[in-house]
Amino acid sequence: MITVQCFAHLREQLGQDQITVEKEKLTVKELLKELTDQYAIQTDSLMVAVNEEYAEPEDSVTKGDRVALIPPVSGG
Amino acid sequence: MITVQCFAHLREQLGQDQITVEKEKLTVKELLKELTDQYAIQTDSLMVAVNEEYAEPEDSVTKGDRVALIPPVSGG
Amino acid sequence: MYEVTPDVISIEEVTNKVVRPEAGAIVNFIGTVREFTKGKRTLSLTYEAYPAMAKKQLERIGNEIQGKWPDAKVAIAHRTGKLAISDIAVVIAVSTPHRKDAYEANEYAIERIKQIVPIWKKEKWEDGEEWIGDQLEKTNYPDGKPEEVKAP
Amino acid sequence: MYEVTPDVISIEEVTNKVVRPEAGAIVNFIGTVREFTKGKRTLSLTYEAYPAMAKKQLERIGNEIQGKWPDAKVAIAHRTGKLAISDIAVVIAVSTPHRKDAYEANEYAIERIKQIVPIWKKEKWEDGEEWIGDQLEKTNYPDGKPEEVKAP
Repeated sequence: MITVQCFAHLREQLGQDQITVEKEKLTVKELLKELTDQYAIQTDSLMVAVNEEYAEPEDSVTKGDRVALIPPVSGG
Repeated sequence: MITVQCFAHLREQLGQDQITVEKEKLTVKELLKELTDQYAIQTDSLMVAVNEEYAEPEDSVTKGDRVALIPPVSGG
Repeated sequence: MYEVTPDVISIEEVTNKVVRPEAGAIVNFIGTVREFTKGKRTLSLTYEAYPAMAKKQLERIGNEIQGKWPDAKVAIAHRTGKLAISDIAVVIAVSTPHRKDAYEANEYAIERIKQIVPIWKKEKWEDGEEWIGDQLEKTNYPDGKPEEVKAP
Repeated sequence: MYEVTPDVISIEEVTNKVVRPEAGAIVNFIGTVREFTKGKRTLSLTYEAYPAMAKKQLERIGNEIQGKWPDAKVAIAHRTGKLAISDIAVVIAVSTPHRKDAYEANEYAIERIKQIVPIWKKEKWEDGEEWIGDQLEKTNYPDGKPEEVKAP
């Protein structure tokens, strides 16, 4: 199982600050597809962070990684 | 008599923080000439302030004005 | 040198981190909560962060600056939680031997913060509240998600 | 808003003068005493001012900024007397609704201070001391007067 942290509007929309995918290993791209199917969220403008770094679509995500969905940021 | 304030290297060179010219009224240009003659100071790079504003060579200086010699500044 | 904190930020404290004998110039950027944006009145802002990653991304910005302005020293603090009008959201301090670099590096830091640091703000107005959606502060998410999102 | 003072300058105090609901950005410039300039070690600096005129010229700079950046609010404090390494000589705070203007107006202020404000610094090194002679910090007066001066 992979746990994915959610923030800001996504957290509010989902009503929870983390969601899960029943996989051991997959690519970022596959992860986003899974999340879209499972949680009906729109992922086009989301970045994925793996272990606190931005990840590319072909990067792999493994159980135990710290994974998060990063909406467009608005700090500063 | 017109009193002229001096600062920085000029003050140290003259050994005093003000000097005087025995005139009632003259132009800035004439004032500088007087000071050169009387105090052996070199005035080429000096500005003259009259009542705390930079003055032009043809501006007039009258007894009672607050007059100062302003070397190139180096604050900041 | 890099902090994401729910506590009030002290300008002096962040600035003191970059004071050093080699520096003659320090430039601070202080982001405060503005009351009016395009005529609309803001009541308060709430900043939410992904703290561990936000700190890491601030460090990355520091490293980028070190690469571009090797003589610069940088400290950044970003606040989270609910802020009132004029409260300080972010302080960036950059010291350099000469001032030009301090201005440039500082401006670079705030631009990059708005691009890559995972912190989000929710604006509260008299008639509602919204998460602000992009780093250029141009897009709102009226229904909680980016406008430009299409079904995948 | 404009101060020439022998007392220690508080960054917070100068900054607080420009905090206001319309502002989202504050940029500070803080000039500190640098230890090394072109390899030469400075022990201390002494700033001398013509205080009444210096204050007036700082106000003039504020007015110039108001003309160029109408939304800017400016506060400036410049210290006088003897300063040690890393002591603060000058603090300029500029607040604006948007940050670009704050950086620009702030940089304009320090440039103008170095041009028109009657404040002079004397640098003390291990092997002597000199009044610094022009606003670009390029000319010393080795014998107490500008090099370029000719007999009138």
